[in-house]
Amino acid sequence: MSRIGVFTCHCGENINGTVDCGKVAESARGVPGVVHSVDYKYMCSDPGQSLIKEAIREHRLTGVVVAACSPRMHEPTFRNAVAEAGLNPYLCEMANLREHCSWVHEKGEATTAKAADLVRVMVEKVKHDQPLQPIRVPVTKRALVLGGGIAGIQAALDIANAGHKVVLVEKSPSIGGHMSQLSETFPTLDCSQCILTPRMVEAARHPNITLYTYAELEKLEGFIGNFKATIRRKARSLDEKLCTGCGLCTTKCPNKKIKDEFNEGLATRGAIYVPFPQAVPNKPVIDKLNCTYYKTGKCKLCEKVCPTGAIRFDQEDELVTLDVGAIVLATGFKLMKTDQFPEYGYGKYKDVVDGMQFERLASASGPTAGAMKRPSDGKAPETVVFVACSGSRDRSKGVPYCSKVCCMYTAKHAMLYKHKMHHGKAYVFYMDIRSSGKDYDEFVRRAIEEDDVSYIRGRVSRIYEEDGQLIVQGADTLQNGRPVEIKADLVVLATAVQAQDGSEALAQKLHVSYDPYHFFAEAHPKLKPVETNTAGIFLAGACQAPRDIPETVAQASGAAAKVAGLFSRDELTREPVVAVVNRLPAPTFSYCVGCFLCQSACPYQAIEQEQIKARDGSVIRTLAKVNAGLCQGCGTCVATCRTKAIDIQGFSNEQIFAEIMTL
Amino acid sequence: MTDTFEPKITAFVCNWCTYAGADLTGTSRIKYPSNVRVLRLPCTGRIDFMLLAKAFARGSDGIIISGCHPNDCHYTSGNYHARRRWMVYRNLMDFMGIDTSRITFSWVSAAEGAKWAELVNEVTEGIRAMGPYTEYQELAHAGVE
Amino acid sequence: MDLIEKAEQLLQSGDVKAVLGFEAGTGGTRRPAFARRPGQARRLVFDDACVQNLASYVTRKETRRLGKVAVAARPGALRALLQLMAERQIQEQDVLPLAVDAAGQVAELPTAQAIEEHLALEPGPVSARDRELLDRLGKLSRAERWAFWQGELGRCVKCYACRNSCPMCYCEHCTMDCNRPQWVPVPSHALGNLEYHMVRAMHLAGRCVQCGDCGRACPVGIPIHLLTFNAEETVHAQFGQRAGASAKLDYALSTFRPDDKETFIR
Amino acid sequence: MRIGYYPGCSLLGSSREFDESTRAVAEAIGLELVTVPDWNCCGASSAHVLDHQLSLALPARILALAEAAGLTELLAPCAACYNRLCSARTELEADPAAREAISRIIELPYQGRVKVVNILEVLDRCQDRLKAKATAPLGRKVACYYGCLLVRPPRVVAFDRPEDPMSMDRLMVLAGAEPLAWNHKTECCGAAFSVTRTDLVARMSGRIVAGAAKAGAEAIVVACPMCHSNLDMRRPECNALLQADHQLPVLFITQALGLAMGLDPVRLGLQRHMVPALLQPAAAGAKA
Repeated sequence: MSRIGVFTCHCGENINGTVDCGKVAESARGVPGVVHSVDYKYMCSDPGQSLIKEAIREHRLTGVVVAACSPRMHEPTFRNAVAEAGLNPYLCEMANLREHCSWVHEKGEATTAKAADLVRVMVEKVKHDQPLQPIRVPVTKRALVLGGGIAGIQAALDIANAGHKVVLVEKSPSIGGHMSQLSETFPTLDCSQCILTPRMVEAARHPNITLYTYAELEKLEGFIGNFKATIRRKARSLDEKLCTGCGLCTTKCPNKKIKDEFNEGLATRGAIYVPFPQAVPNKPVIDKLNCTYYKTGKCKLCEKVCPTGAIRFDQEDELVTLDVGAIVLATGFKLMKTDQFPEYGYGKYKDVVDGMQFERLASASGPTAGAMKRPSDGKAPETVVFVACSGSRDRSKGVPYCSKVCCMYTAKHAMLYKHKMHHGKAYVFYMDIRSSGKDYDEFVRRAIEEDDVSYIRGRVSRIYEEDGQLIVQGADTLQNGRPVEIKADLVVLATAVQAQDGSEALAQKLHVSYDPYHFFAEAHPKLKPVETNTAGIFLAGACQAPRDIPETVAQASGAAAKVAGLFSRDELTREPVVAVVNRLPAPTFSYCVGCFLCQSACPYQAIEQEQIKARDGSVIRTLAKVNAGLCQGCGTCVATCRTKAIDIQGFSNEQIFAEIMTL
Repeated sequence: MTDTFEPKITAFVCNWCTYAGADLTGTSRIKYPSNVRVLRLPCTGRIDFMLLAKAFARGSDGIIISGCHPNDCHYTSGNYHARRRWMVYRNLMDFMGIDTSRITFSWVSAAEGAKWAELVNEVTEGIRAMGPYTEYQELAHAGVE
Repeated sequence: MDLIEKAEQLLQSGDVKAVLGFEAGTGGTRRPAFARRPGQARRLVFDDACVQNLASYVTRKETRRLGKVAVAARPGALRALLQLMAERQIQEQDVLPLAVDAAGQVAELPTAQAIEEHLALEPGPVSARDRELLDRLGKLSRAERWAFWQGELGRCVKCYACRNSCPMCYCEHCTMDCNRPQWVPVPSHALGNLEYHMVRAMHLAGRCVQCGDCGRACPVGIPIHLLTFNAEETVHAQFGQRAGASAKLDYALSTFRPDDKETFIR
Repeated sequence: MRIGYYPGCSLLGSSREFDESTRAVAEAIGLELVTVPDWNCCGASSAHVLDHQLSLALPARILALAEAAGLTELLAPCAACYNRLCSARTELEADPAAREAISRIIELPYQGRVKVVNILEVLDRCQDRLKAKATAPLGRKVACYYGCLLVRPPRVVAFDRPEDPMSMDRLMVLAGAEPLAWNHKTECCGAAFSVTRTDLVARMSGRIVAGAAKAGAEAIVVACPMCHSNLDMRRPECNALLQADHQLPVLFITQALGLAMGLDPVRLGLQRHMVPALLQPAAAGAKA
C-alpha cells in the first residue's frame, strides 16, 4: 500500500496568486494513497526541502509529489532532497502548477480545480513509480578533436595538459585553419602567425596528442564515454617517415598553375605542395586531381628528385578505428564567396575581393609579401572601399544573422591599408558598428579618428567596372540617404561567415542537431553553450556560430574543461530513463517475440539481440535487448512493440495509463 | 447549452519541445483556457495510439498531440516515426467512424510559447463548438457498470 | 506432378517431415491436414474450396517441432510466409512452399526469391469485392461509418477467431492478454470490442498480407478484414510498400522518410 | 496562341509606337491579342502613394474583367502597368479578406485566376517563331536596358535575375543584334520625375545613355514607356548636362524585333521617336 506525500508550493504569489494552494493541498488529502499533504510558501527553499525530508521519515512515505513549478526547472532539486531523506529519487514526481496552470490561467475555481487535477494525476503516476538505479558506464579517457584550427588546437592542448590522450583530426594537409591565413589580428594588431605557429608546434610535439592531418571522420558509433570513431587518413602519396620536408619536390613539380587555397586563389601552387611555409606537419601532399601522373600516368618528376625516395604513388587511404570517450567539434566556418553578389558583379571583377583574400594581400607571407597590390594588375590601390555586412543581415539575398567578426576585421583591414598607404583613401560602408568587446570600440575609433578611415552608414547598391576602376554606388543614410558614388581601385566585401561545407552531413553522422544555416546547435543557448544535445560531444569555435579568436579560444577551453571533467571519473552515471525488454522465468523468458521490428525504430541502434540458450547450448529464443548505454530513452520502441514487451523506465505503460485513467 | 459546455482536452506532448514550449507560455504569462491537461512523455515517438483511445474512453472531448518540428527531435527521429504512425492511425480511425477532427496534431518547439497558447485556444474553441464527444462516451459507459 | 505425387515424393525422400495441405471436411468444406507419412498424402486435396491461409499453422509450436514442412500455399499464404521471414519468425529452410497451378501441377518454391518471383505473377491482393466494399464505406459520411461499424462490432463476441486465424498474429503474448495495465477491457461490450479491433488493425498496419482470413473466420460475419485492409492500403498509398512483398521488407511503421508527406499536422 | 492584352494609357499616348510595334510583332508571329474590355487606369505611379485601397482596386478591376472575359493570362507591355498589376495580384493572393473587400468595391468577382506577364516573358516563349521570322538580322551592338519595374521587387514580379536580367539580351541575339555587357541594365532612369524634376532625370538618364555609348552600343533597347521617354524625349537635357551629343536611338524591344522580321518601320512607329531611330537593318547600310 503506497504512502504518498503531497507538497504544494505557493512559489510566493506565483502560484498562490491564481491557485488556492490551501484547497489543492486539502483536496490531495482526499486522494487514496495520500497520507500527508501540506502547502508551503517556497518548497525549493531549504526549509521547504527539509519539510519534505522530515515528512518522508515521519510518515514513512513511499512516494512524493511536489506540486510546484515545471519539472524541467526543479525536478533534480527535489529528487536530490528525496534521496537525502533515504527515498529513491525516482519515487518523486512534480506537478507543474506554475508554468502550466497559475501563470497561464485567470484566478478562479477552474484554475484551482485544474491544479488539483494535476496533483491527482501525478499521485497516480507516483503510485506506479519504480525505484530506479542510475546507469553506470565506463569512460574511455581519450578525446577526439575534429578540426585543427585555433579552436581544435586550443581544445586539444588543454585536454592534453589535463593529462588525457587526444587525437586531433584535421581534414587539410596542415593544422592552423583560418587563423594561419590572417595577417594581423584585432584589437592588438599582433601578427597572427607569430602567436599561432608556436601553438601548432606545441600541439604536434605534445606527448598526449596524436595528430592526424589530411584525415576525416568516416563513421561514429557508440555513446558518451564509449564512442568508436573511424578516421579516414587520406593518402598523401608520401611516406611521412622518410620525408624530411626539404621541399625539393614542390619546387620541381612541372604543374604550377593550380589555385593556391591558402592564398585564397590569389597565388598558385604545384600539384605536390606544402600549404604554407609554417605548415605542421611540414610534409608535402600530392593533389591527385591536379597531378599529371595521376591524370596521365606519366611524370613522376617528384619521385625522381626526392632524395629520400619518400614519394608513394600507390599509397591508399587508411582507415583507423579509435575508442574515444568524448568528442570536441571544432570544424570552423567558411566565408561566402564574392560570386554570390550579382549587384557586385557576380565575382567577375578581379579587384572585388572578400575579407580573407584581403588578409592574404595584407599578409607578409602573402602573394604580395604584404605590399598593397590589387589582384587585377598589381597596381597599388589609391582608393579602397570596404563593404561590411556583405550577405550578412540580409534576409532577401544573404543570411539573416550577423557574422559578428566583420565590423572588427573591416576596421582592421582599413587600418592595415592606411598603415601601408598613408596617402590612400579608405571608405567603409556599414549598417551599424558592432564592436562590443574588450578594447574593440577603441580600436574602431582609432581607425576612424587616427587613421582617418571614412565611415559611411549605408548599403552599397551596386559596383561596376569602368576605365579600370570600380564604381561603387551607395547611399549615406546619415545624410537622408544621399547617393554616394566612389571610384575605387579595390573593393573588399566583408562577406558572411557560413557553416563549413558538409556540416549537415557531419551533424547527422554524430547525431548532433544544427540550425537552419547548418551551424551546430548547443544543448542550451545560455546554460549549455559548449555541449550538444548528444552527451559526450562538445562544441568549440565558429562551427557553432560566427566567433572571433578570443571567443573561440575561450569556448575551446570551456569544451576542454567539460571533457576533462568527464574524464575525471572512471565511470559515469546516467539517468535511468531507458527502455527495457522484459524478462520472465522459463519457458516464457519474455513477452518479446523477436520480430525486431523495434530495431529500426531506435534512433541510437540501442536494440541488440540476445540468444536464450538451453543447457546444451542450443538457441531456444532470440530476444530483443536494450543497450542501456546507447538508449537515450525516447520510447519510440515502446510504442511500436505489439506485445508490450518493451517498456521505458520513468514513463512506463503503467504510469502513463494510470495518469490517463485519473483524467 | 454549448456555451456553458466546458470541453475536457487531453494533450500528449514531448518533454523537449512542446512541454518546454508550454513552460515558455507560462514564463511569458500568455493566457489560455484551463480545459487542457498536459501529459508529459519523453518524445512523440513514445505516444502509443492506445493512449488516445484511453483518453477518449475517459471522457476527453478533444486531444492534442504535439512534439518537436521535423528535424528538431531531441532524439533525432522520434517525431518522424510518430508522424508515420499518425498518418496511418488517422485514416484508420476515420474509416472506423471515429471523429478525427477531435484530434489535433501539431509541432510546437521550445521557443513557440505563443503558438502553444494559440493552439490550446483554437482547439478549446473548436471542441466547445463541436460539443461533447457523446457518441464515444456513451459507448464507454455502455456495459461498464 | 500433382500435389499428391509431390507430397509422396517429398515425404519418401525425407526432404520434409510433413506436408501441410487440405483434406475434405464435412459438407464439401476443406480443412487443414498434415500428411506425415507417404501413405497419408492421398488424403490431400487442392481446389477452390481450399481458402484458409495455412501459413498461420507454420509458426505454431506443434508444427515447428515436426521440422521442415512443405505447405500447399495460395498467394495469401505465400505473402504471409515472406512477411514471417521479414519478421524473423521463420527462415527459408524451415518451409517448402508448394504452388499449385490451375491444372493442379505443383511447383516448389524453395527460396524467398522464388516466392517473390512467383508472387510477382499473381494479381494484387485485394479482391474486386473487397475493393468495392472499401470504396462504398469510404464514400459514407463519418457518422454513417460510425453507425455501420457500431452495428457490425455490436455483434462481436470477442472469440478471437480473427486473431487465431491470422498468420501475422503469432505473438504468444497479445496486448489483449496484457493486464498490467489492462489496456483493453476483457468483456465484449461496445468499448471492449471497438478497442480490440482498433488494436488489431493498428498492429497489422504495414504487416497485413490481406489474405482476408480474419473476415472469413468471423463466426458472426463481421467484415473485419476491411479494417486491416484499410490500414494496409494507407501504408501502400503513403509509403509505397505492401506487407508480404519481400522477405527483406522494412516495417513501414518503424522506418521513415524525412519527407513523408502529411497534411494534418499544424 | 491567344493572350489577354492590357495596353494602358502610355501605349495610347506618349508611347503609341510601343502599342503599334507590339501588335505588329504579335500579328507576325501569330499571337492573338485580346484587349480587356472596358479597361481602366492601373494606378501607375500615383495611386499607391495616395490611397492603398485604390492602388488595389484599380488593377483588381482590370484583372477581374480579364477573368470575366475568360482570359488566363494578361500581357501588360507597359512596365509600370505590369508592376502594378503584379503587386496588386500578389497582395490580394495573400489576403482573402482584402480580396472580398475589393470585389465589393469594384462590383466584380475577383478570384485572382489571371496571370500577369510582361512583353519579354511572352516573346521569350515565342523564341522559335521569332527565330523563323527574323530574316533581317540587325547586326548592331545594342545595350539592353531593363529599368527597375520589370524585374523588381523579385518576390512580386518573380521574373528573370533582378540584379542582372538576361531575357532581353537573349531576344536581341535572336534578332541578329549583339547585346553588350554593360553596367546600367537596371539603373533608375528617373521615371516619373520626368516632368517635375527634369534636372534629376537628365542626370540619371544621362548616365545610362553615356554608359551605353561608352560600351559601344549603337542603340538602346527598352521595354518600358517611362524609360523610353526619359532616354529619348529627355535626350536634349541629358546631352546638355553631359556636354555631349549622344545620338544613339532608343528602340522598344518590339520595334527592334519588328525590324529584324523585316516589318515596315512605319508600322513599328519608328518615325515617332525624338532621337531618330535607325529605320532599316544594318544590312541596308543606313544609320541614324
